[in-house]
Amino acid sequence: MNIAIILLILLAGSLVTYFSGNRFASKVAMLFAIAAAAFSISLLLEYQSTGATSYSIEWISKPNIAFSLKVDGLSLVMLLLNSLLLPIIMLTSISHTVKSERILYSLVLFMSFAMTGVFLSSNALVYYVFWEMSLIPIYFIVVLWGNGERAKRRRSAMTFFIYTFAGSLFMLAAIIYMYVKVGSLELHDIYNANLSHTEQIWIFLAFFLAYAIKIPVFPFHTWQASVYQKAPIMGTLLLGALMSKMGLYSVIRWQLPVTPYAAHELRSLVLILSIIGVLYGAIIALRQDNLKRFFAYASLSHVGFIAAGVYALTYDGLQGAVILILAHGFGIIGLFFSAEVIHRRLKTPLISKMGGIKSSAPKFTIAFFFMILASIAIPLTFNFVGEFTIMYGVYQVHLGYLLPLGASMFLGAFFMLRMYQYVMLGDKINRSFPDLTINETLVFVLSAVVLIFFGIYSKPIVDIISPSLQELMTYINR
Amino acid sequence: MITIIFYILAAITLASGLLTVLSKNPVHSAIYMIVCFFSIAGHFLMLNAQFLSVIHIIVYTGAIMILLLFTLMLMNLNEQHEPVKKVASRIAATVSACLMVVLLLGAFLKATPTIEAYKAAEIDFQSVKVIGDVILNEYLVPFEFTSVLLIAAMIGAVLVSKRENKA
Amino acid sequence: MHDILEQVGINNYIYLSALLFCVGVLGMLYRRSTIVMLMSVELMLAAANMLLAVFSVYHQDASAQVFVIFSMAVAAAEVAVGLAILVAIFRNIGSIDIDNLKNLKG
Amino acid sequence: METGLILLLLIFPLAGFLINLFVGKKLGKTLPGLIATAAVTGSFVITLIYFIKIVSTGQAIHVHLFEWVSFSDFKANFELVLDQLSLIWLMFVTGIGALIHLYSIGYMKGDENIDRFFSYLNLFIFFMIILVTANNLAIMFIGWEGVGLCSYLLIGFWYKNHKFNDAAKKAFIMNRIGDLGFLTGVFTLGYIFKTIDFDSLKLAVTTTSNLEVSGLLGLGTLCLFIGAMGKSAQIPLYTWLPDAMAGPTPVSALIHAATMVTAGIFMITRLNFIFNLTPDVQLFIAIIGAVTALFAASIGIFQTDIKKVLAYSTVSQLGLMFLAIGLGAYHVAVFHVITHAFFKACLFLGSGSVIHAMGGEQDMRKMGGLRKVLPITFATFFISTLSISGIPPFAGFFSKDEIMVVAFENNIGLWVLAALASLMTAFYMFRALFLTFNKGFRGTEEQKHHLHESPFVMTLPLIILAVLATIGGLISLPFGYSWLNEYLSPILVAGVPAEHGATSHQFMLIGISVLIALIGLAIAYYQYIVKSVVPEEDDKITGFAKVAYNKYYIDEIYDTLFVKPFYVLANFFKNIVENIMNAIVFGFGYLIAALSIPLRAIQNGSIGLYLFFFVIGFCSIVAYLFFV
Repeated sequence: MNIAIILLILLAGSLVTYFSGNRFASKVAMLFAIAAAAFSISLLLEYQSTGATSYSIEWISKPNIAFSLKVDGLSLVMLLLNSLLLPIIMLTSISHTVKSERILYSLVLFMSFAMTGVFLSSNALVYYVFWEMSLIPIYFIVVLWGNGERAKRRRSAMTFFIYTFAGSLFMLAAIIYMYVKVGSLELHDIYNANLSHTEQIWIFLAFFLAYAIKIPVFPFHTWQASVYQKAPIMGTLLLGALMSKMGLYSVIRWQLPVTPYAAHELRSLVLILSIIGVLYGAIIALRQDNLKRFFAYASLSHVGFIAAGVYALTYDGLQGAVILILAHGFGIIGLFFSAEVIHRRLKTPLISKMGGIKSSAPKFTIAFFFMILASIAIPLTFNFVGEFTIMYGVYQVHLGYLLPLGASMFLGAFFMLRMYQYVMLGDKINRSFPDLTINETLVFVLSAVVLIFFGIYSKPIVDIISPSLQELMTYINR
Repeated sequence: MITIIFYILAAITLASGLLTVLSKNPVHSAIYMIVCFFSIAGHFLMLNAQFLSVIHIIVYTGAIMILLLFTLMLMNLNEQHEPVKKVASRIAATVSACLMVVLLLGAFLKATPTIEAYKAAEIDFQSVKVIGDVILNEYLVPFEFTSVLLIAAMIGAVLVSKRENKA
Repeated sequence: MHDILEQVGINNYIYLSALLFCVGVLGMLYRRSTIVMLMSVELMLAAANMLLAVFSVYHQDASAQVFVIFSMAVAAAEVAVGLAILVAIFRNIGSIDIDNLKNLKG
Repeated sequence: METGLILLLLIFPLAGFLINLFVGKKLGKTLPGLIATAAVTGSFVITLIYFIKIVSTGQAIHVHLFEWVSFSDFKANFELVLDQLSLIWLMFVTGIGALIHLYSIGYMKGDENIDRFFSYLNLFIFFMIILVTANNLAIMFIGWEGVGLCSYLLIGFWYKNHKFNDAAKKAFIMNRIGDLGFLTGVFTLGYIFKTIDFDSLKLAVTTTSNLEVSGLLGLGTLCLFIGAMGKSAQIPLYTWLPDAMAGPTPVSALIHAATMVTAGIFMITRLNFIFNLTPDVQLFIAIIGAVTALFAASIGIFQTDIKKVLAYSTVSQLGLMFLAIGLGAYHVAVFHVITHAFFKACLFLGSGSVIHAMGGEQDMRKMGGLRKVLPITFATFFISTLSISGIPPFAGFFSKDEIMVVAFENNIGLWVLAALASLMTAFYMFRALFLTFNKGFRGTEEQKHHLHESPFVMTLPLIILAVLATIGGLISLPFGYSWLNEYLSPILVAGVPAEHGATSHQFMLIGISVLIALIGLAIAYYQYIVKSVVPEEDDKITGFAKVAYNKYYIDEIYDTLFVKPFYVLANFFKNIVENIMNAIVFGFGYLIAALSIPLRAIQNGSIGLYLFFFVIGFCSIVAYLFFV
């Protein structure tokens, strides 16, 4: 089965939604999203029977660039995350009409198309093209449908765009250098290219800059909070759940195996940066009054945790990181959507104006509390399996790294429960807080089911990703 | 003997060139310009390119200089001495001109091209008949296009300098 | 007369035309009135034509001379249009002094 | 059939939790309580079946469900084991759990979200069962954090009052600090022995014996003990337990007296073969235990809230248990855990029925003379006080005496601390008894006529527990007739020291401990019955009493040392670091803008200048081409 079909589905979906009227836009988009999800599941079944498949056609002849895609365990899991999250993301605002919906949904589908491209491509330039393409729709989504005052929204969207774009220029330079040196941009050629130590260091740093901005890792995170806060719910979910994962996936796929020596050499620096990010996100969240901004910093802390797992360069670190990528993808949907639910009812994003929601909305309380538990990694949730494995991976590096990382366990509990107390508990507020509608409950139920099922029985996921992770580890440790 | 004539003629050309450039009054510079063009025509003559020298005199001194003088008179610029540029820019101008001279000559000397012997062609290649033949055979298309160019220039000149008759 | 190149040698011609060209350049930078600048452009063109003619003699080939003729045509057209523009400028601004034609600012 | 029944053990409380959580509201007021109690009694019956089977066959049962988490070095399978240790724990967890469920049907009758209360209680029992029956450290960690979560939910049950929410949050965070220690310990063991299953750990311990291991092993056991400290409220991480009294009393009885706090002791007893390898960590545990016992007892003396007194007494008794464990006497600690579960649960439930009768009043200064009005509560409270103070023939005497003997034989200093602690225990327990039940009623008139004996559903558990508190001592009599010791021997690798005959100093020790208990009783009797002293109001307490009453200001110290810096840091990050970062990023933008101004000046429109640049440009190109 040809892998490129999923790209076609999403692209076609984006175009069709653009031309379908505003009334049907969300329905058509949802249809295409479900089609994409179905196709990716069929890819999963095929993967289980035949193993990694690839697809490649000639694209540009002069610098011989082939439009080549590859589905192995790692990219399949990321593809599944992307295509399974898309319907849920759409479900969050399907009942909530906005102006010129058809453009919004077509942009969302286009973004998903670009991200699927990133996850599947196994040629550096194709990968880079999709990487840049994904920036465009999110900019427009934030600027046109964001909340908050127009000028500020445009400013933060512009900062985000230029910041990310500047970062990825360094990556382009590295890719071009590699093309010059290796002669081809295919994934396996780059893996086997024996670059000298200094080259590896420079390429590692170039890639690191691009991915550190995208993930984001500590010093490069300033754009994140304001863009997450100002984006519409679908924009925030696309950014938080999927786009940061693009950065993390790329580190595993493109950065570590290509420059193993540099990875080992700079491991302590990069690990320290991600751990600072974890603690920084957790601590600064204590003082945030805007709920979405609060969850943005919480997400910064979790993503830093994943980055620490990846940069620990141990098999457990990698496996834990991939598991936590999936878990965080589903978990962060719940958190941001809860902020959206509260915003829709109380019309205020500020925590100081909330309180006592528990007594008037029991169903929402259960859902929201479960999402908080998932985000602070209570056992029997998928996040715990990820964090547990990552902590063991980081422990193998050095105990000194584990303690600050572990501190995020109780720091996370601290700021999350403190927020839960101010938002939900306390005596009854005067404003009415109607409980969840069917669509909203469906979003929570879907992500909760995934988080619990894989939290208890995570073996199927591990079986899919372990062969490709073993192979990557052979490259990383060569 | 020929070289002496050449040097005199060259000196005249350069002197008149310099004078056109340096003289205060535009009319004076125009006249020196005419002298300079005559000397260049002289050079052509020495090179036995009679047709060229005649054309040169007709086109340059005949047409262009007259047009220049006519415009000068039209804008009666002759009497007032034009203001002189600031000293700094004048110095800069001379310095850069000299720099260019040095560079061009240096480049030529450094390049040291190999100059083979002159082969004397049997027929007189410069005669009017031969040039006429070459123009109308090989270069017929560019020849026609120059006519188009001239027409366009004429129309352009007329249009640009026409006084808009404001209502 | 064809042996003139043997006696005078092509180098001198090249030096001469280079010098003449630089005099033209000097004129362009030195003078303030636009007409004189036009004249120095003519000077530069003439220098180039001369060198062309010298080389055509050097190669005993008439096509260079044809080229000189064409360049003369172009020079004529150029002066005509240049002067027309100058006249128009003079009528609007009152002076054709290069230093106060500054309205095309960056 | 085997796995089915054991699975049922787990499924009962889980089913109770799910039913009450989702369908609870529609089941009315009493049905949730009944479902929950039935679920826990069901588990108790299954435990009873297996307990009888294991007592006869002595054969542990393993149940493998599926593979949960896999690492490169080892795998953590979802496996349960029912051996002597886990069954004895299950017995009193489910047993006392069932009694407390029955009790809370009466106690929580008026509450509107009673269904949520019972769902959380069942969830707690579910996680406790997982913790106790886990076959490897990862599954134990599920139960470990699960019970922490349920204690958060139950402490913050009355969520409308922010003080209770803060107490719940504090308990959860402190537990998680301990859990971080526990996790590091698990990783260290996994890293050294490449396995975290208990039986393969026991095997691995005997095989690997190089020196390097012991250095790391010491760290591992220390971290595990930190985990136990967090969970069983020892010195540095104990401040959450007194605040946890904000939860309803059955919660305090179940979680903060009988089951959860004993998890630390269970874990260390389960890993006794590892802790024996690190004697210095064991000594550390003993010291921490003894110091906590004394420290908590000294605070308990001055408390006026009846539940706070019991909370500090729990911390103190736990300290004694850790003292026993630190000295290697695991079987003594387990015995004290069992007896403590009985009388402490009875005390808490007794105080619960007093509070229930007094309409929510917890301050002992407002009580008094309840003996006649609440006869059953008084009787059971009195028996349990006797038992905890160590008056023979009650259960407390036997278990505490064993600890004293072990302490005396191993470390005199610690024995002195333990003796002092038990003296204080006797004093403050009788103080609480006399202040609440004797002398005249000091409460308001309205409370006076509202006083009534608790309904049968509340007094039945009290009676059962009081009976257990009296006969509890039989399971491990001194001088060699201890059924418990040889029951636990297959678990303890060091085996139980053969009970030698009645040595001289043992009699002397028994005498001393009884004497201590009587002295405590006498002082309390003299103070509160003869002189009928009533502790002053909060503002008039002075001197050492004030310091002790305010818990030596430990909470305030913790607050300023640990909590405030995070807020200060958060402000620092938010205002300064964020702005600096933004300044840097936007700085680039302004830099480029600033750079462009001089460049703009060049294009000032003077054609002369352009020509000049033109010539310069031409010259430089020629120069470059020909001369470079």
